[in-house]
Amino acid sequence: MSGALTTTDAAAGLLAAATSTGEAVQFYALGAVAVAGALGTVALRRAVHSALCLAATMVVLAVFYLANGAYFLGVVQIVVYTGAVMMLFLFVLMLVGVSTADSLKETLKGQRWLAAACALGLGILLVGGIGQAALGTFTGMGAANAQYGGNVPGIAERLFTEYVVAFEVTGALLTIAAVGATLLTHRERIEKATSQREQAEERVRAGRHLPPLPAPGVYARHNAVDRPGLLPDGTPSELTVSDTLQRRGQVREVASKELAEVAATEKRTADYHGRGQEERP
Amino acid sequence: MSGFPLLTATAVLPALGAVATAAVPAARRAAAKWLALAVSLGTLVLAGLVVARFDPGGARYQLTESYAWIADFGVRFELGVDGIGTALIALTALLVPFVIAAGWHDADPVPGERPAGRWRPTQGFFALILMVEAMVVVSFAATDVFVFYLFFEAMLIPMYFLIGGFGDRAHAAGEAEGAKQRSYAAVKFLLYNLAGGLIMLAAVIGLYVVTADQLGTGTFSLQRITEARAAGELTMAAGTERLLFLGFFLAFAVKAPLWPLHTWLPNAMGESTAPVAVLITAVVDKVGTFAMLRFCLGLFPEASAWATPVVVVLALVSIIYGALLAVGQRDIKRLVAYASISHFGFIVLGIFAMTSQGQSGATLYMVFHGISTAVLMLVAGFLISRRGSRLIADYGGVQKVAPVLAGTFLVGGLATLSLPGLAPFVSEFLVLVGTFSRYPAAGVVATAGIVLAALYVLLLYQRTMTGPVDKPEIERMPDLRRRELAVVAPLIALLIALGVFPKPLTDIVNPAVEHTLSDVRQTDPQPELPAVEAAE
Amino acid sequence: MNPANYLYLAALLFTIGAFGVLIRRNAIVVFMCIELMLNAANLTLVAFSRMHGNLDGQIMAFFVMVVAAAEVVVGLAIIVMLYRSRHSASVDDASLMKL
Amino acid sequence: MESLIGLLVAAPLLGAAVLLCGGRRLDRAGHWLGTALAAVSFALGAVLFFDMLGRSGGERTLHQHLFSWIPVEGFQADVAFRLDQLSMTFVLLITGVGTLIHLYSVGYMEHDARRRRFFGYLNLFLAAMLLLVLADNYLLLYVGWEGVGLASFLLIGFWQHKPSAAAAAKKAFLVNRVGDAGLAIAIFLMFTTFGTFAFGEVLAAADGAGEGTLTAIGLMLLLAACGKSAQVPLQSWLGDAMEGPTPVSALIHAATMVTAGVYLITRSGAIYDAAPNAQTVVVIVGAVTLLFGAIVGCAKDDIKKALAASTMSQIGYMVLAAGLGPIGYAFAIMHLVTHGFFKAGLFLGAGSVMHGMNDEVNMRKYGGLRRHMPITFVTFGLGYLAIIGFPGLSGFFSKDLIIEAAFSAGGVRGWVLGGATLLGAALTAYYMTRVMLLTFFGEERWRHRPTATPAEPDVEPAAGRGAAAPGRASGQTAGQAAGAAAEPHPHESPRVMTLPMIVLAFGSVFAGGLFNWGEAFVHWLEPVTRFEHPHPPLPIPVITGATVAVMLLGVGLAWLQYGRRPVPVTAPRGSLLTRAARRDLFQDDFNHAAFVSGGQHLTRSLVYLDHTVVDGAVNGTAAAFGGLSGRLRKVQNGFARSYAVSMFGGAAVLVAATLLMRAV
Repeated sequence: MSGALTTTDAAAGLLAAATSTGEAVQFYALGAVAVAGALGTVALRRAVHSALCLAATMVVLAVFYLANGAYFLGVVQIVVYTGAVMMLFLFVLMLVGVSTADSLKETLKGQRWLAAACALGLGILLVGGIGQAALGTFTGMGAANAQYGGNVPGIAERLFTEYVVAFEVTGALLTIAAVGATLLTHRERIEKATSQREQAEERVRAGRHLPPLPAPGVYARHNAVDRPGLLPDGTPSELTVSDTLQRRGQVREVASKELAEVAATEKRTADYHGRGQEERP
Repeated sequence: MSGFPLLTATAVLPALGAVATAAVPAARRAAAKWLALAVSLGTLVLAGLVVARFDPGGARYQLTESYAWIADFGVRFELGVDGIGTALIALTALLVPFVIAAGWHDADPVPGERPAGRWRPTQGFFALILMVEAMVVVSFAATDVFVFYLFFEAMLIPMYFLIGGFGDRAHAAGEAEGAKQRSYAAVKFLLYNLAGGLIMLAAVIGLYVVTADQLGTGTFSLQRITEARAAGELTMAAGTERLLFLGFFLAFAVKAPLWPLHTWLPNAMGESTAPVAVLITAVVDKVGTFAMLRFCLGLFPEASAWATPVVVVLALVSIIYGALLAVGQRDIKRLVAYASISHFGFIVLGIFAMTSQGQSGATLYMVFHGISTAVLMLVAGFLISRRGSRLIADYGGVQKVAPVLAGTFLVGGLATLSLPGLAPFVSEFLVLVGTFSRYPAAGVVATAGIVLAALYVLLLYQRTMTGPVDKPEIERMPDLRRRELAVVAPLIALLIALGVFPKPLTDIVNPAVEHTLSDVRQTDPQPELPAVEAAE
Repeated sequence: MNPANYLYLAALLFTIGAFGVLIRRNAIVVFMCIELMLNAANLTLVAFSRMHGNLDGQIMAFFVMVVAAAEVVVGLAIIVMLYRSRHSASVDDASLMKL
Repeated sequence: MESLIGLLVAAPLLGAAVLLCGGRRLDRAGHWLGTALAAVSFALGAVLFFDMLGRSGGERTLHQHLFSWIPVEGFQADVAFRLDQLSMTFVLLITGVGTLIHLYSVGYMEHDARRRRFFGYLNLFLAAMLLLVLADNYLLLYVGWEGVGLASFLLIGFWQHKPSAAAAAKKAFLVNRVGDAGLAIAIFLMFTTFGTFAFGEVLAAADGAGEGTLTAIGLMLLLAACGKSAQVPLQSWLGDAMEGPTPVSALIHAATMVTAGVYLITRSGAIYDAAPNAQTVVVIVGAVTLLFGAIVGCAKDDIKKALAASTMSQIGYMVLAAGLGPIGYAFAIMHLVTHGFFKAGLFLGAGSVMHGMNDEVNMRKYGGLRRHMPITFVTFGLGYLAIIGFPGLSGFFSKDLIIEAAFSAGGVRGWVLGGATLLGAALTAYYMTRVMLLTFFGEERWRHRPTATPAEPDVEPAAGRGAAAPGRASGQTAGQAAGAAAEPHPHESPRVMTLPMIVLAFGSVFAGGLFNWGEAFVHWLEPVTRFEHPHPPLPIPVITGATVAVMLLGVGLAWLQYGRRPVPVTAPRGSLLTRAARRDLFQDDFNHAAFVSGGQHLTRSLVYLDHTVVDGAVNGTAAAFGGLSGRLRKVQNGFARSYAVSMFGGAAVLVAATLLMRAV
């Protein structure tokens, strides 16, 4: 059991130490994906899409962590980031409204070019810097992980001895952040919730739509909530369609030929009953 | 010489007084006034002690004090006075009580005015005046360049508020316009002097650097530097010295003010109340000329010699230009301001003539011009407060309704045109003789200035005081009140006394001037017939 | 394989993230870009820790993650409030930094 | 004895201080106090005079060193007095005539509300004038010099509510200031040359200095003299100075102050003797002014202006004489003294006439006054005879001597100068006779002719006097107004006014003869101003004869013109010369064109320049900075993202910097 564990660790250590061609292949393949994800995050119009692209990048990074022998981090990356954080993002997106897609048209004059210039400059500088830097080859995590028998125990040992203060502080930080977030987003209800009776009385006092609102889809081929009912003179009434649909702009238009049919039918019934034009208003 | 820090006390007393005055509750306005007056009189007593303690035959700098301050930069709080400093401290302490007494009602809230409006905090007015006095005293006494610079600049703050905050009650161009003009004048004053001061700051730092790499430890001590220069330990490259000199000189030329850096003075003096105007021209500006004498010449003798021709020309331009513009003014206060510019030209001329007569004359000139301008400006202020207008054209025939006012005004004017028997004549004559003996041409040109002086003074007197009384406001004009007479009379008495017997002052000043001349390694030109000197 | 490659990748991601921060107006997307930058930093940390063969790098990365989580929580809360108050999540709407 | 010298000056100074600062409570007795103090200093002067007579020629000079005034390195200015024969002469003249005129003023200014101040100014003048003549060095002399200028300013402008008076006072002071500048420069030159400006040292060392320097000094002193003594080209102020009360004209602008220039030149004789060129200029100035004044005097209808012109011309005589060197100094001073007597007398007479004529000054409105004011007539007449040089009277001796000296200047110069002086004598006789005839003889032109104002009833004298009083009290030349309304009623002036006139008349009759008694005056002055006997190319009697002849000629001409035929009340247009003379030979027009208008333009343009260029540069800089910052401000658009860009760029720059640091 424990032996197995050690062997796997040893193997992992070896893997981490050696830079095999396999890893190279993996790096280039996934690296491309990561970059694509990043670009997508920046470029896509809808926030949801950006979020998904980001998630993809993060997963790739998690794989890279694993490949670099940071098993704990790799897992945490997936659980915390792609799990918790991204979900949080999406949740907020829901709150704010998924449909809102901000146009990528730049409003600030020259902002985009300046940004591009800065980014390009920085990138070149960083790359140049890395190129200059005298980097050795990988030492490998083998020894470090093996020291306390594994990556997780190693990190735990460090975390609870050397970095314990920092650890506690970050813990406090997280707590405070949670409290702060709740405080910020919490809205105090000032007035007491109105009961159904009060609402009814309110409606009466207001004096509009005492009866329930009219149903949609009257005179329609098929009953549908997104089709407005028609008033006697054939004009569609927005009262009949639910508010939400109207907001979303998903109300279906009543075609004019149908209106014409309605008019024709009325005319026919009028003629049949022999009521003359003069009685028609 | 006892260990009592007399100079510090002379500076600290008004400073404390200022704080106390400012602390007086708003309702007790009168108390604040009396307190300020008492403090200024106390300062006058201390200044009198300084004069009494000062021994003309003694060391160059006396009553010296030195406290460690910013050790890292070799800054020590060093005070000490030579004859020139003593004279000017005396002048300052002398004038401030009169300024306060003259401005007794200048900062009262206007009766008809809504309290929310432009209310003039009386306490602040007098506190600021005392603050200015304290700073001026320190700058006259500082023998450490850094300390001097600090107070030279700090002076601007209270002055800014005095100019911008308290103007004439009735402004020719209406209340709002008046406020605008005032703030313009105040800002102009501040920026002008600040610009000069910053240039000087650069020079001060440069001086520190020079001393640092030549004497090992950098110092700002005037004595130390002059001694080092005399001993040859400290030698500056000509270029460096000239740059530093210019840095100092510009600041002082702005403050003095020397043509063409003068345009802030007419605005400042025109817009501020008469007592503040006196404070500006009679006290604060003197720091500039004083500093030329003490710092420019003391620290940079070669550069001073190098710059002399240009400075002399500028001074001459100031004299003639100021006088001509004074002739052309329509506004009483601005006229006095331009007259002062002309007089500052005389002072600078005397300083840079590099003769003992010239420099003694210049020093006396600083003192006497202070007093004479005070008389003229304060009386003009009383006149303006009566009529509510600064325009000369609005007056005429005042002499008939207010003879005493007219008389004092005339005396002030005669002092301004340096009539013999009044103090300014002594100084002006000394300056002219000193200049003439080295630069005859300059002397002649400057002498033309005295004719112009007569012109603008007499024109002013003729237009305001003489002629028929054809304006109702003037028919109703009251003569000088007791307080006003009490302000002017002592000053006039002083003018006459010093004009007849200036010896006490010259005795104090002469040795200091000799020291300065030896600093710049100059000797008086000898007369053509030294035989007569011998025979004398 | 050369460890520099990881660093190059990280630099690239970081730059892209920064660019995004600058050009996107939607506060949430801006946040995502910031996360991207943090991740790029983390990648370097991990790569370095492997290069030097000790765990400190990973621990740093760990802390970064924790702090990032906290920051996201607070940040998103702020965004929500912002949205409530002005019905938009655009950073340009909050142009009150001008006198 | 020395100590008395200081008191001589102190007495009137005290008077001035008391009267000017004393306030209203002194109004009642103030004028008597002033007169008394003037008398005191005259008494002191007399005491010193007799004391001086008591001593022999050698040690007659007294010195009093009071205190060291301006002690500065290599510069000694002391308050020290020097009383020698020259200053003694002046002291007696000043205090004597001064006292008389104080007395006169008591009557003349009786109705003036500000009489106390008037006497204060008069005392101030006496003090300054005494300081001037008693000073032991040029600087102290300068003090007195400007002091009298101030007093003159105050007294000319005494009736300040008259714009003309105020303007005249200003003009006088300014023109004098020009002269003062000359004196100042002369003092500077002395200081640079001799290292001192005490009379003793300077005059002793004078011949040692270079002639160029001395010429410069001499010319500068002459400039000063011209200013103070109203000599060409600085003569223009004297005529206007007649705006002052008549006693002032008599004391300051006839007898004493205006002669200070002569004193200065005589005092500095040693310098001029060593600088012949300067002397030549002095002589020329004297001659020109002599004729200038005389010509102007011939045309003036204003009695005071006519007398002023005559003063100018007489001082021209003195300056000319002083310019002749040792042969002339003594005569110059002598003429100065006699002129002091008769011209003061004439002015007082004129004042008395105006007093009786409602302050009318136009001689064409006088006439036949000899019956109405006999004393004035007699005293005035004696002064008149003296000034025209009627044989036996003061003017005769002094003027005749100057003419002789002028002739003996030698060569062509002598003939020219002699001719000029003779011509001057003739003109003097002419215009003075004219004044005399117009004022005291002929028909009474001041009576309203029936044609002018028909059937106007006579008002009795009392009313006339009453009418006259306020006119003078308020000081306006009520002549025209009152003359048109109520006909003047000439009357003799009160005793207090006539007494001084009588005394002065005695002076103008006998002084000359007395002085000339065995050349007493010349010998008296000789120790101070050396003396050489003039040697005219013609025998003395011939010159004297010529003088008398031209005098009679002038008188005759004047009589032909004004004595025989009636004088029109309104002046005829007259010849070109007459009109020019009425305009003072265009002196004011010249000054205005040359200095005033140009100066005004200069100042105006300078004011504009100062505002636009000098101040404009300042405000321009301020505006430039304002605009620049306004542009920079746009960068701060408030959008978080643009701030972020700048931060990001900054980060990039930092990275670049670090890399560069590592590179180098």
